[in-house]
Amino acid sequence: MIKVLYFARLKESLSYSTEDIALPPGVTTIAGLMQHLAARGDAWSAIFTGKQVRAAINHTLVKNDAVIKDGDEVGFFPPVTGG
Amino acid sequence: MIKVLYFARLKESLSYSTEDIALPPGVTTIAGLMQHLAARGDAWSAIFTGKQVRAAINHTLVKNDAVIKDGDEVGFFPPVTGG
Amino acid sequence: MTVRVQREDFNAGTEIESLRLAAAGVGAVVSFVGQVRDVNDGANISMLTLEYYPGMTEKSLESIAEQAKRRWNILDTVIIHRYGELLPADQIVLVAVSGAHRKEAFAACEFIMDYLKTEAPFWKKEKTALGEHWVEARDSDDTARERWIADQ
Amino acid sequence: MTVRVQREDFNAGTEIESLRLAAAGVGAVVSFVGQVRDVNDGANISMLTLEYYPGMTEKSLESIAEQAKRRWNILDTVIIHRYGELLPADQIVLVAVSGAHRKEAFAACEFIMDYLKTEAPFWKKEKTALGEHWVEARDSDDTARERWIADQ
Repeated sequence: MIKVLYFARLKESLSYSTEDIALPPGVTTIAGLMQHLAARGDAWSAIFTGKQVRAAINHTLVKNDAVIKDGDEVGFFPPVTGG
Repeated sequence: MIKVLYFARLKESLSYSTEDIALPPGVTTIAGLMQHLAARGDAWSAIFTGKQVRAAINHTLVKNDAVIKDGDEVGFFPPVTGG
Repeated sequence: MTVRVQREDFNAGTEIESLRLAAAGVGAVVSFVGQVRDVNDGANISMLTLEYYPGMTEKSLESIAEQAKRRWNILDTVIIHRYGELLPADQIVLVAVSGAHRKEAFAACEFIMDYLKTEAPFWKKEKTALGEHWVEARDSDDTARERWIADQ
Repeated sequence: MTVRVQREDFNAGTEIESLRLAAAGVGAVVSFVGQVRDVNDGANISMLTLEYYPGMTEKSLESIAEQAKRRWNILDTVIIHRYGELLPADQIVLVAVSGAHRKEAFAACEFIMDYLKTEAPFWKKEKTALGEHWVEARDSDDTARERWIADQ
């Protein structure tokens, strides 16, 4: 299982912020997970094919080729706008 | 008459901070005034021939070729060290 | 090194004073306070909502402060960032840096702000007369950060 | 634009707060606080005496603030500098700058400090175990100021 968290615009589009899913067969990277989630259609498709989405694994910002392991916490969010 | 003010190290060397003097004949610039004052010998000589001295006319920092007029306030002091 | 992500307001003066007096040899404290502007990109702002990623945000701010500490000869840093609903003129963020000398404290404080703006997971939603919208990231913030990479 | 040369201490937090709330559109306040260090060039400092040139010093600080205002898009500035006898950890100087955006407020605040250090008529006398001596001007301060000329 992995935990997936959504923030800001993404959270609002989905109307929820977190889900626990089994790492789907063949999915090993952030790019793979994004493709898998986008295939759900509707809001998911819009999130992962539209504006830029950033990803973190276990609280560290990563690129899309970063490898996901079972037990990881994955966060998806838009470019940051704090400060 | 001009007013001459001394600050910091200069004031301490002379043991006074201000004097009113008639602009001496032939003295038209800061450099001229410095030469005139240095000719008094002792502490004056030490002040104007030793370490760097800065000058202001009427509260504006000037170079040594700046022209002095009757009624001016001239300040002499070391390089500044505030902040 | 202090990092706080909190809903409550903060007192910049208190934080500056504690940095000033905390370490022997402090000669300078440089600080930055960011607040909610009443106007952004031409629209009047009535409210700003700040969201963050608990756990990751604190870790990100700590990492930025550590990078600053490694890069410059500074003594200590304080970073406080608020979340939740804020009104115009409410404080958003404080970054304060103490050091023996001013030049390094200035550089470190600006570095922390530039990295915070582009790396720390915070997201702003603005409320205007037209409704609410998520603030878009600015290219100028990326440019500000890239300067430090070229500088190194 | 505020310039004060005073014997009394100041409260950095109060000054930052009043800059923050004074003008519509303030998004950032950058500030610098300088204090008496307990050690300078290897010697323990027991007291610092600051002398200034009444009239000229205020005029010089106002001119520096005006140059900053012409050069950057900032909203307001506060400069407070103390004189008289100060002890280690006593505050010496505050420079605070408000603006819509951080980059210009940072630059203006650092510019003001660099010019203050090299142009404003203040002189420091340090007291150590060996007695009192006038502090010598530093080449690094001239270098810091010259950077702004090359930058223009």
